[in-house]
Amino acid sequence: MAGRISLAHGEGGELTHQLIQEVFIQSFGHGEQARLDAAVIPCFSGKMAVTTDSYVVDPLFFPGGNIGKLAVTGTVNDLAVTGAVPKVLTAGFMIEEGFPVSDLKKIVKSMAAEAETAGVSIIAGDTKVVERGSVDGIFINTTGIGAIGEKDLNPAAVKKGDAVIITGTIGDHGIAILSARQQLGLLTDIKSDCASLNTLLNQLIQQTEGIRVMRDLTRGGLATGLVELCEDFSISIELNETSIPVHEEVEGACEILGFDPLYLANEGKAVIIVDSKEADKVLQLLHSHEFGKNATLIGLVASISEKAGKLKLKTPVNTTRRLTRLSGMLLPRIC
Amino acid sequence: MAGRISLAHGEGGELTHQLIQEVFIQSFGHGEQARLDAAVIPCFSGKMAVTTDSYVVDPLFFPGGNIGKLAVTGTVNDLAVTGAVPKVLTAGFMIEEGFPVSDLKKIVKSMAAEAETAGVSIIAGDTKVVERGSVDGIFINTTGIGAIGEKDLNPAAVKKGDAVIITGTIGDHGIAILSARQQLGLLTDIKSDCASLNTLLNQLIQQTEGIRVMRDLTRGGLATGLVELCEDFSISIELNETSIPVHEEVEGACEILGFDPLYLANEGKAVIIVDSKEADKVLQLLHSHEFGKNATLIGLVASISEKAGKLKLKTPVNTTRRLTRLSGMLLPRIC
Amino acid sequence: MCVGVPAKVIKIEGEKALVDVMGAKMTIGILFVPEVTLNNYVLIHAGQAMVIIEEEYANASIKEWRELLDARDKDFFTS
Amino acid sequence: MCVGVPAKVIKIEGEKALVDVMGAKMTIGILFVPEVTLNNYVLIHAGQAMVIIEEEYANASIKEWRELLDARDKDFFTS
Amino acid sequence: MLETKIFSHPELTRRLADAVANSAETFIKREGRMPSVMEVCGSHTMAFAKSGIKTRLRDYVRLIAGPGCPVCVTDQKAIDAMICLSKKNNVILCTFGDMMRVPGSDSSLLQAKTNGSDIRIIYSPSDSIQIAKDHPDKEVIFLGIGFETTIPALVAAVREAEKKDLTNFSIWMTTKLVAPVLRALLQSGEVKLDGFLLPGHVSIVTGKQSYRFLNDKYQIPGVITGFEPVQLLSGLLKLLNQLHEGRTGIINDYTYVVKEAGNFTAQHYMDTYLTRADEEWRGIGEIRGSGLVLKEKYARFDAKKKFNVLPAEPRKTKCRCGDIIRGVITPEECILFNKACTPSKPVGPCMVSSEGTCAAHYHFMREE
Amino acid sequence: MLETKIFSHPELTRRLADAVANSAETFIKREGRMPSVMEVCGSHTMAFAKSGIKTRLRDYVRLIAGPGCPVCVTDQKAIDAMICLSKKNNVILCTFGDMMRVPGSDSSLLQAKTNGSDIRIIYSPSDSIQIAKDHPDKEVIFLGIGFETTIPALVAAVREAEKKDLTNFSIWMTTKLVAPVLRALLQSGEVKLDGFLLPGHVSIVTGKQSYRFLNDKYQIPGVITGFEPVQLLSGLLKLLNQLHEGRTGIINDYTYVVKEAGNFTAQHYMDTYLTRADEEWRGIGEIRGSGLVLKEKYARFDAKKKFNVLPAEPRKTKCRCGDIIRGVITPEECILFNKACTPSKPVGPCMVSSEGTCAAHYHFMREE
Ligand code: SF4
Ligand code: SF4
Ligand SMILES: [Mg+2]
Ligand SMILES: [Mg+2]
Ligand SMILES: [Mg+2]
Ligand SMILES: [Mg+2]
Ligand SMILES: [Mg+2]
Ligand SMILES: [Mg+2]
Ligand SMILES: [Mg+2]
Ligand SMILES: [Mg+2]
Ligand SMILES: [Mg+2]
Ligand SMILES: [Mg+2]
Repeated sequence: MAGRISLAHGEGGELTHQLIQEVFIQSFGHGEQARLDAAVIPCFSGKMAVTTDSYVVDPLFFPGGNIGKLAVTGTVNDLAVTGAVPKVLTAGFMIEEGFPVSDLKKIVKSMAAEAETAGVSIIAGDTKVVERGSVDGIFINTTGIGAIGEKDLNPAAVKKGDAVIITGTIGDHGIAILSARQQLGLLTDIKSDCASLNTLLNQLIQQTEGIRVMRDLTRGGLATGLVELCEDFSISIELNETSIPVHEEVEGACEILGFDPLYLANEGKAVIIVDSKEADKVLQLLHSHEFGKNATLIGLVASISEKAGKLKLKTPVNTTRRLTRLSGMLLPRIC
Repeated sequence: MAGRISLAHGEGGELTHQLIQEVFIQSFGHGEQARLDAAVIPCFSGKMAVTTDSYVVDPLFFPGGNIGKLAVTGTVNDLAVTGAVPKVLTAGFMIEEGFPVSDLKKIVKSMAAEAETAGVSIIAGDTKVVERGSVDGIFINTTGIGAIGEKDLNPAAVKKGDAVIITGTIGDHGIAILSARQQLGLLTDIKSDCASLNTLLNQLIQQTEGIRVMRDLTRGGLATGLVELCEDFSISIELNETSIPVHEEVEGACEILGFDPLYLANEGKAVIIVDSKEADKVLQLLHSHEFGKNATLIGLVASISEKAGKLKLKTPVNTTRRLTRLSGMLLPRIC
Repeated sequence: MCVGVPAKVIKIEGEKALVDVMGAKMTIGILFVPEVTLNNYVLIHAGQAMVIIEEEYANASIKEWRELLDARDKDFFTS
Repeated sequence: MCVGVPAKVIKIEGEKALVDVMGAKMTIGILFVPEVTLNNYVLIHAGQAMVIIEEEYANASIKEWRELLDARDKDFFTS
Repeated sequence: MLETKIFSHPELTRRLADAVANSAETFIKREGRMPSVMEVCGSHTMAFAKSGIKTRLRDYVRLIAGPGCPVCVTDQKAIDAMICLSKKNNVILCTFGDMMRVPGSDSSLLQAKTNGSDIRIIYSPSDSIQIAKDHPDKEVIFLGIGFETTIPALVAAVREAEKKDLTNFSIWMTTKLVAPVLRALLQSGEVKLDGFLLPGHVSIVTGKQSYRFLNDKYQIPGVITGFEPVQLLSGLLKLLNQLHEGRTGIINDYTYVVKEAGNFTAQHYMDTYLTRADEEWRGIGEIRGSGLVLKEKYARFDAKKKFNVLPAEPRKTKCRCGDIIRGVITPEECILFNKACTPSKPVGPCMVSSEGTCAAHYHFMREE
Repeated sequence: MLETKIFSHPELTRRLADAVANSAETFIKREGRMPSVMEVCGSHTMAFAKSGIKTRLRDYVRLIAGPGCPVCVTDQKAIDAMICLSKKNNVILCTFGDMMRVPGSDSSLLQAKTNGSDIRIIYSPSDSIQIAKDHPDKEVIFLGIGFETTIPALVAAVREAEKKDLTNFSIWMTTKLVAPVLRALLQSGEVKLDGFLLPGHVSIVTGKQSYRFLNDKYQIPGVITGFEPVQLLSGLLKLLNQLHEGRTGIINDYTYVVKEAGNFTAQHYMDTYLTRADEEWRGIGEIRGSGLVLKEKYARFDAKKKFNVLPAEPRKTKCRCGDIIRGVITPEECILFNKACTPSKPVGPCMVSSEGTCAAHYHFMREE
């Protein structure tokens, strides 16, 4: 194969065929499915969960992962927090003319490896190649389908006093990306937390009672994720600022740049709302797993209301302040 | 809402929320589903078909449609030709900073309208906004899931003498896009054929017997689509050059630019391989439908083999020549 | 592309003309056919009209072939 | 950002230095603290070191607060 | 390692907050009103809000956000000028991230970027020098805002441009000085302030001596302090003690970085490159000698001289930030409050920053 | 409307093909071999293949693809030079689409574009004039290939650049002329050709008279014909008739566009702007006076003079296209065939075009 992706790879002809055969089918092993316009799989029973996300990260390769791994973990996690067992993924690639084939292969291999780790199959794909300058390197869309079993989440049962648990430190992905970008001059050893949480979360659902709802944290960080959750399910949450786990180096980076870790991106963390009686058991299960070893109880459900709920942060002086969504972009500040 | 999409619309914060609420949820009506990380729907019974495609068309608006309509029809058609009844779609938007909100609304409305026409629901979405220059306007990925019923296609039954039918004229989309691009100076009144064929094709499956396999034609045109089909199912097809329906104006444009209509893109055409005994009935059903009124018998299955099949074209002098995939890009030529 | 399909001149503006080929239109240069007039047919190559088709000759040729085709029984080019 | 977290100087090169804040590192300017030496702590603002922290004073302040915190029973600032 | 974590220790913070509340109660009993304290610095304002201390002391100390947020007090005209310049094809505009959403007369830099301007957010002014080197075919303009803390970093960038002989870098200076604005506030009429929390980082540059006039001329006490919760509260406590004791001196409670005479080197560089100028303050108006601009000698780096932009005078508004900052009125008394002036379309600096006094009132009003 | 559809009428085509086969059989019976006919023009080659006539007549007429595909005969050096120029940051290279995948010494324009060069595919050379106007800061270079059909369009572009006083447009002329290459082929030794199908569109420009030397000097007959199936077959039929009758004249079977003296206006413009030069032909070598380049007077539009590029001499190869074209050998007799030379890495022009004689043999070999 050529060293770089050319427009001819995207025109649906000979080179497209070759690219699909040599790069995608070889890694994803979906040759049988690729013969058809759509992959055909048996239906699950009960309910299914469906989610889609596009991945546009810069840089494409960063400590702890790359866009390909991210494209699997992100979508797997969206399924997992919905209570589903992720089953299949589709992958849509939008590639810039001139993109190195070796990079594409690395990315695709990471996807295949992460899919294997997460126990999902990539059953359908699509590749578009666009003119130089029409896309920045590569974008990937993944869409995931999962099966929801007998034992499901139960958002309706959420009640005052329920525990809010985070599966680990926040902001690692955001700072890893920022330092990898080498734009602001920041240097850290932080790795992106990018990971598929489905095994961990599916296990929680199976082995505990009283999990109300879960959410994976991505863009917008813990604060934005929880604000959405509060609004979506009309609950108010009070976080305890001092309990929120933040890696020291992430804290240092935030100090330098004027960022708030509450708004930094994560790619392998989820918040879990669970009956307070089960909180210890949930924490214990989390702690026994690599991706949950820093899990912490960070707050409580403060109230249930008819209207949109609010997110509040309890400060060290025992007052609360309201947290809102990230308003605008996360920018380095001087004041 | 602001007049243009800014980076802040893509950071997962307040403006993202607003954009999703005011543009997507309003058009797609999936507010209930959007509360969750993944949409949850009941499983179908039997088998399901899953397909994904990204849409990167330039220009975004063209005679006969726009990227939004295309993103629905393309994925719906991939499901339909697999014999599935398209049920749900996901939509992933990648938008360039500065993109006009009014254009986005137009595109999203077209998607919603076409989804309604095709009888599918858009149940999950995602929006990314990237720096100016990191994407050309807007890219859309759609992933579709369809249900395969009792009455299915039967590729295994394909046999020598089976009829090859095309649902209408070829190359309309390719020429419509090319003239809309206003780059080569070509002016035509050709409209893109972009259409959801699911109603038509599902009806064929229900009302006739002996449909072996179908394929929608997109990039690479009739030739590339049929070459793929021949290879995928180890059949050889002989097309009758003079039978292939081409709009006069498309032919004229090809003459001017040195294009071969066999390789021009289509977005609302499918080829159908059917038992020759049923060919007339299929044609009759097609002719009674708007999207099939120019349907034509264009060839026959010439042989079945173990190895990859070949596509051949019967010329007016009764010889045949082999057709291969589009090799490289479709370019205007001087010789 | 060296094709023989005639393009009909439907508009002339200075050294440019709009031509029609089976409904598809294109603006081309007419620098090399200064005597061209509306409704003339031209052959185009790389965006330039290269020649004005002599319609009598063309029609004569067309007629000849048409007749040959219609006279199915007659031997082909026995001469 | 006007924060008070000290940055430790771990490398000096001309008018630039590499500093460490809880493990995170950054190259900053030291134009305004020409007397800076390795292992000094500085406060940074907009990419420049603005001052070298006087460690005795800082430690004295830290010690004072630490003692106050540890002497839980004593009344706070009764003076 | 400097164990500075103690400065944000939760229990210590709580106990100190109690102590401040106690001390303020004594004041309230004595005076029949809460003590009014202005934190001059925008970062102090942010720290009070984020740490929860502001809420904790709500009924004990009236904390007034002063004019010390450089972003908030930047005149609309500067932003209008930047937007105008950024529309030129060959201009790359560099700015601190904070400035992106500050509204000018009818747009913001973020909107300009959305509409196609090449605007880059940098962390350090020196980053813009690198951008100028990387794009010799472009004019790189830096929007130079800031108080005395930031001004040296601007000078450092100009000096780099000078050393590298750059001809495509310039800076649009619109800097602000603390002493002149405090003087103007105090000068302009009845001030309802009992004391100042003075900006720790500005003081690093200017030194404790720069506040002498507060005591000498206006007999208002002040405490220079840092930004961590314990430091904020310690400063308040010391200020209240002064009030109790009737003293009006300037206390330096940030001794490990603030010296009597400040940072000589930084002052030297500022003197070398800059000269005093009258500056326009958003919502306050022009204050004589309240800013620093490039000396004539460095005109080649002065964007105002290099480019001809004359943004229209922004409409005169009825903004009363000046009065709010002096403690004379509350936001609700401004007729624009929550009408023409909201956080998404702020008129004065008190509404620009999310923690400005007007913005804080606005949010408080709609919450709980 | 001109009813030109008759020229591709299926039944007429079939019956004419039968007639040609019959006529050729007579030849075969008489001579004990198939008649060898060279279609000089690349478009004729394509038309024979696409229409199926080539296959239909496989056992009756040996059709040899001549050197008339301007893309195929373009020297590697021209492509190498273009790639080299296109790597410059300020260059936009314009080309006909056909040239994109033609390999130079080690790369193609498509690869150069993939690697970052700004290469635009245009339909008409005049399009590159518009690009030059739209990008005054860029150097727009047009890769000017072509035979007499295309050369006038190149001249038209230069004339436009002249009229618009463009200083950023130039053309890299590497044009080819039909008569000199035919002369060289015939001159170089034993030619195994019975006659020529002469290029209809070149003839529009040059006129029937330009082939007089075929008859006068080499006594080989030729027929000028068009590109539709009926025209191709009619041309063959008339050529065979000449062979039967032992005549060696040039027949104009495309009278409605080809005249005795060609297009005077086009010739005039070519004479004004261009002058004869020696040209290098891929796989054939240099042929004296076989191309046209810009006159010294128009040196400012001459990319070869404006830019200093000296691509290395491509390795001398053992390509035998010259012999293949003359009918002396078949592709299988070339030692590079299907070894160093394949369609994806062609050495000579006969392998570049998918319908070149070598490429056709290559594909035939692996099919059926
Ligand atoms: S409400 Fe607005 S206009 Fe009124 S004082 Fe505050 S900032 Fe100024
Ligand atoms: S096989 Fe290749 S090298 Fe040999 S004659 Fe043909 S084109 Fe030339
Ligand atoms: Mg398809
Ligand atoms: Mg999702
Ligand atoms: Mg997600
Ligand atoms: Mg696809
Ligand atoms: Mg890029
Ligand atoms: Mg999620
Ligand atoms: Mg598909
Ligand atoms: Mg498709
Ligand atoms: Mg998403
Ligand atoms: Mg663009």
